[in-house]
Amino acid sequence: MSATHESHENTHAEQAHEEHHIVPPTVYLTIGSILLVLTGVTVWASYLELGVFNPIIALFIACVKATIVVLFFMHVKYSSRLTKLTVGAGLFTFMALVGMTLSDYFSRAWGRW
Amino acid sequence: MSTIVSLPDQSTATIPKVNFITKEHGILSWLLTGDHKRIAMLYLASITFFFAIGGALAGLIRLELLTPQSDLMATDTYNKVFTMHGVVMIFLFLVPSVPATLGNFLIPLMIGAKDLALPKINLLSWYLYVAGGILVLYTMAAGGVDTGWTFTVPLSTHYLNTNVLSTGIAIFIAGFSSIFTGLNFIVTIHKMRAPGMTWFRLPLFVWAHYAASILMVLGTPVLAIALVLVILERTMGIGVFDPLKGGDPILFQHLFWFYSHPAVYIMILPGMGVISEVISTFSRKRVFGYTAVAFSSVAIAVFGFFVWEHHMFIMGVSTYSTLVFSLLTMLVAVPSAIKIFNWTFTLYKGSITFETPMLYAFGFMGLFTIGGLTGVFLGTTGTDIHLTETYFIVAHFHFVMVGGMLMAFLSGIHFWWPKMTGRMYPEKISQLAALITFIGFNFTFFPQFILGTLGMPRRYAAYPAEFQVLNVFSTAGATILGVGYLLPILYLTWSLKYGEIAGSNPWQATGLEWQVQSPPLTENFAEIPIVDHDAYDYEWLEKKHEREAVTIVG
Amino acid sequence: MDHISPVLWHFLIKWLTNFQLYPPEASKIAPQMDALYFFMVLVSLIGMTIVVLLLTSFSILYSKKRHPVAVQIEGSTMLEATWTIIPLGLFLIMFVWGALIYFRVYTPPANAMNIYVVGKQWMWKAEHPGGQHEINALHIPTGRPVQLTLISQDVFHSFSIPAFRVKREAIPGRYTSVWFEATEVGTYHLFCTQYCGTNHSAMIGDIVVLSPDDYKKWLNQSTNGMSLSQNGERLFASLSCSACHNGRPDARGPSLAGVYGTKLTLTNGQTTLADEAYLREAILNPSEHVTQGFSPIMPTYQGQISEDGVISLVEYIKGLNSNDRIEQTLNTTTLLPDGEGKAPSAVKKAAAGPTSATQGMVKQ
Amino acid sequence: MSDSTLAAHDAHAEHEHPPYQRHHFETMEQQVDATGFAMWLFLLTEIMFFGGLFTAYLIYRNWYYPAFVAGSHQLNIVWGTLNTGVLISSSFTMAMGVWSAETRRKTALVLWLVATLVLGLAFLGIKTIEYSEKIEKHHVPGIHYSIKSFTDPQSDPEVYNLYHDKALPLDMARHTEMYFGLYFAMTGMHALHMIIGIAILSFMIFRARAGAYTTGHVTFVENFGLYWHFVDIVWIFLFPLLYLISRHG
Ligand code: HEA
Ligand code: HEA
Ligand code: HEC
Ligand code: CUA
Ligand SMILES: [Cu+2]
Repeated sequence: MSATHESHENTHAEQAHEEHHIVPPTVYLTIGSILLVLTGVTVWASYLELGVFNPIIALFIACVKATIVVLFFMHVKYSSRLTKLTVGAGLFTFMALVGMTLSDYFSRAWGRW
Repeated sequence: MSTIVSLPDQSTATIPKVNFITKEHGILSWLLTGDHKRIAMLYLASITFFFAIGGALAGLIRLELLTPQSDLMATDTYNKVFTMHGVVMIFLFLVPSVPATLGNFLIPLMIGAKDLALPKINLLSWYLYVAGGILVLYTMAAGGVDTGWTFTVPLSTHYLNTNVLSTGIAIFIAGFSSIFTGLNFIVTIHKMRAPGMTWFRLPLFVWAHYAASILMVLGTPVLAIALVLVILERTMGIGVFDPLKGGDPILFQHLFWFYSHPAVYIMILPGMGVISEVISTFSRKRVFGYTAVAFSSVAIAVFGFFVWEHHMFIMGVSTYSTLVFSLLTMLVAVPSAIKIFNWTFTLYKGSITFETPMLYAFGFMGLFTIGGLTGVFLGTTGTDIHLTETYFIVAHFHFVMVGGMLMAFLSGIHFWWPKMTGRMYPEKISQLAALITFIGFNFTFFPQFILGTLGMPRRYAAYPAEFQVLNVFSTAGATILGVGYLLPILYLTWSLKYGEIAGSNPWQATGLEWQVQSPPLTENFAEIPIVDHDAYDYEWLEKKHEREAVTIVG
Repeated sequence: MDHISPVLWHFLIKWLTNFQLYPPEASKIAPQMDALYFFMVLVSLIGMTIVVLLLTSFSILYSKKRHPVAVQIEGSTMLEATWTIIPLGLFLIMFVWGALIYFRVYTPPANAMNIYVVGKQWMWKAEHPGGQHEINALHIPTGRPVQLTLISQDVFHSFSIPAFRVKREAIPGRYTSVWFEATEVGTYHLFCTQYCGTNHSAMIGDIVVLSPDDYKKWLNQSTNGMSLSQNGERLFASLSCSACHNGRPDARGPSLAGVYGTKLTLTNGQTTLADEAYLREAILNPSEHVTQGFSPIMPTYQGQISEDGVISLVEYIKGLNSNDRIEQTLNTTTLLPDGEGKAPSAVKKAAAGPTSATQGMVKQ
Repeated sequence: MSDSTLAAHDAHAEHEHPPYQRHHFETMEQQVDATGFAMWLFLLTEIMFFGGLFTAYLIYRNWYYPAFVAGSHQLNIVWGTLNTGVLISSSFTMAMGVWSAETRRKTALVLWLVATLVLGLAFLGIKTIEYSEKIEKHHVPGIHYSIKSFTDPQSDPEVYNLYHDKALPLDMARHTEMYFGLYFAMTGMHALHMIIGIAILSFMIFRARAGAYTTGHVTFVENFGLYWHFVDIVWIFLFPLLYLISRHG
């Protein structure tokens, strides 16, 4: 928390634009290509017979894709701690919603085994 | 103490010529304003309007319940009345009450900023609120809706032919108003603090709003999607909540309460912020255990996300997950206890005066404690079986919402009235109003605990005759309570013109907002202050006055 | 105004003389729950008293008149820890105690007699195993655990008996259950406590607790000749369940004799207990849990049997311990004039797979 | 009335403020920070908004797996993959747009934004094709919903020849309506976000041609980029969840 405060005080020092990181197009191009390739991979993987691993792999690839979009296209890699924290908070609450709701559904059958 | 003497006191103070109210004229200058203080005033007027409507509906509820039969109105009508009462009171009154008025007005002032970070979004949020409000009014005019404020599916999706859609859309829109308010607060608190205003120098009011804002931003969208699904279910029949198509109606409960439990903390946290300020100011003492109070707000916000299932204990959810949620409910109750005791000990060795805001704050402490402790009765799985869906719950949430938040709101309104308008409210009559409210409140809602324990179900237009006596008590109390609420509306309006002139700091409070003129300038501070002291630093205030006294004398 | 005088009357005569703070304790669980309740009331009173005492004494001691200059105090970790840990401890006691009661209320003992309750807008229909039907009333004996298996035909309802301290929601599409053992003879309130539409407040009734002897008498008086399982048997034949579930070696479906209460292994490897809820699901959504060794050929009966019909079937299957009678009925198929749903044709249709979309979709 | 002890501090008060700096911010940096942060918070609300849908999806997929598989076979994988490609490319062009704004290349900015717009429209176009297929086949939940493709797969030769699905039992076949309910709710909400995005994008192109974002003040482009990428991320999850449930024969 205090770190955010410091960065705030910095704003009053004359060092604008210093922190603003311009991501070069090559990075975008690489990421874009990786994303396209991963799209292909995930389609391909869905044709394999992998049992329970099918959805796991699909979601894993989706998570990888989402992560690199967030990190590079959305510049989180180069952003302040606060932004990272914000993204984390969002994920956390999202997981709370999904996880705790599912916990009800999964344990409903308990005791009926 | 003596320093106060040399201040421009109330008798000599004048209302500054230039302030945010006189800066511009004409209706448009209000409707298109970006000034957080003006928007706060717009909010204040509109929520008061909806409170009057909600209150009138409450009056109808109580009148109907005077007798066991449903004789004043048809059961249908009764159902619509309590639904509209709940919807209006929660979404159009209590959720925006403290944050959108006092929070809007004060947060920039308290942290030393010229405005909220996003003034246009702030205005947009008011317009969304108004749009939602108009839709609710339309709903009422079009015949109302009788789902209960909880929109239980499949009743709301498949069995009612009342205006579920327009209400759903209204709440969806009002929800976004609340999201934007919360978002604005978070950004402002993070990014707009004056130099030297560190996190742990923030007034607890700001901390409380920060916590509430987190809940608004992360919780409300889930309500939005739940409503969207209800709307889709009604219009298209997509089946997610329809047991006949294999959907699970309990899923709706999960989504709804994922918002609506945090929402109850949206409704109480800002009030707790008010209480911290008021208690500190009128006992002239820093809040006991500042960090504990600050962190307990955040703890309530965080844990508040993990307890929603306690509204569903008997609905056929997994018995095992009820254990987890019940346990977490117990945990979330503790930070509230911490706050209550910390406030109590703020009085210890203070120098206490009993102006109206303080009286309301005392009311809050007593009533919220009762309401909160009865919440624990409901959070305990065993007793919840007996008490749920009875008047015990009705009593519980009116104790926390009306006895808690509404008291806090009134406390805050009186406390900052001089700052907002530049004029004092009349002290004696307002003390009387506070007393009437307290008495009326207990008369109204305490009997409902007994009714609930006896088993009287909520949302009943007609009830077995043996419950009548307590209901008569309750209705009688509501009449007193109504007077208690009518009074402030009257004398505060009166004081706009005839109230004593307040001066910048009538309470000798420490917050930054009190160090500027009342009403403040449009840009709040002529120069952005540098903060070099903690919140509630009365010694700093005293020194400041000494210095000022010197300048004035010399 | 004319309503006010009866109020006064109530007030003077009834209320003041027998003022009640809690409903009668008429079930075994009631005193247990009340014990917890009073414990919590006590803790709350003490907590409240502490808070109020502190508030008033501080207000008096440190009012500005007596104590003109405030002493600034930071806080006190010791004190704060105290008022964190003590309430937490108390709350945890309540949690554990409450959870014990909760599990007791929702875990019926094995020997409980089962009564089915169907809720619908706006009435309660109770169905006793012996075939006695009651609307907005429930007769039960003292001294015997009674399990209610609840379901709703439309929206959420909630079956509440304050005097027993039990309550359970009846939800559409799924059985829920609750149990109690009445201890006091008498008539008690039955409420629907979950808001269910216009006449929610009229969805009330009487719980009549009888002594075991009276209960027997009542049962005999109100029987309509056919018990639930007899009705179930009739349906079982007329819906052609027996075509597949007959215990023959070449039967297409598993034998249902003795299936109730056993653990079944499903094709997806999970095991599940064949309780009432499972039996219901098996009839309405058979392909969701296919028993190991069988293919999902059983047609769904969703939309063809009412909840009462399902209840009869479930009750029948519960009591089924041999396939002899089924085999008999196979030879003399149409036993009774008309069942619910024209069975054989329904089966044929379903097996062929209906081609029109809305067919068989029940839509209220 | 303002306070004398609260000394004036701002050494830069006299600085020329750029015209796009709003009056209540002390510095440009603060303004950029604040608006960017606000955008992120808004995206949080979006996460939670879609969170509700994902929860519903996970539950019902678990309950009615065969129905979901059969339902997903009705989706056209070629269109789906193509659309994913289109959307990812649009994310790329958007990122390039942000870069052009940051490096003050006006023409490039306009071009990249137009490219993004075109790709966005292409996405919606393909979605429209897919939707109309569903409408034709009576796969839109509601009164006209038909389970024929699932109880009698041969009646739907295109899909049947690809996957050779067995007929679903009636009760499971009915649950495909749930699949399509979620399909339309999720992709519909996503498409709605696309439409809003495209509207804003058009406005931005208009302004970009006037040189609005190549003055060094790129906040708006940047924040819009965040939104656009977020919508992309949602699709990145929707695609495998809805299209790729089980494709193997
Ligand atoms: C402002 C709103 C607000 C607040 C703050 C709360 C606070 C709490 N609520 Fe309440 N609640 C509602 C509004 C609120 N509630 C509403 C509107 C409903 C009904 C919705 C509907 O169905 O229509 C509801 C319903 C409700 C239920 C569901 C009942 C049911 O449907 O069966 C439950 C169950 O757990 C519950 C619990 C709690 C708890 C544990 C707290 C806790 O946060 C309280 C914590 C506070 C304290 C514990 C008091 C302070 C403690 C002390 C001073 C310590 C005392 C000392 C000792 C113990 C030694 N509430
Ligand atoms: C902020 C929230 C809030 C507030 C302030 C109130 C305030 C009051 N409420 Fe309400 N109430 C709810 C939220 C609130 N309520 C909710 C959420 C429900 C559940 C709904 C549901 O089940 O779906 C509920 C339900 C509810 C019930 C249960 C209905 C039932 O279950 O059958 C009852 C019954 O007594 C009741 C009574 C009252 C009373 C007497 C007041 C009093 O405090 C009101 C006092 C105020 C006035 C009397 C108005 C003051 C006068 C003026 C402002 C002057 C202007 C007026 C005119 C010109 C007419 N409320
Ligand atoms: C076309 C044949 C067929 C008909 C007709 C049929 N069933 Fe079944 N039933 C099966 C098969 C096969 C199974 C095992 C696979 C499964 O669980 O779906 C089964 C399973 C069950 C089960 C679950 C028991 C277990 O061991 O899994 C119950 C209960 C049941 N059926 C009841 C009925 C009832 C009641 C009817 C009539 C209303 C009926 N069935 C009609 C074929 C049939
Ligand atoms: Cu049934 Cu209320
Ligand atoms: Cu709650």
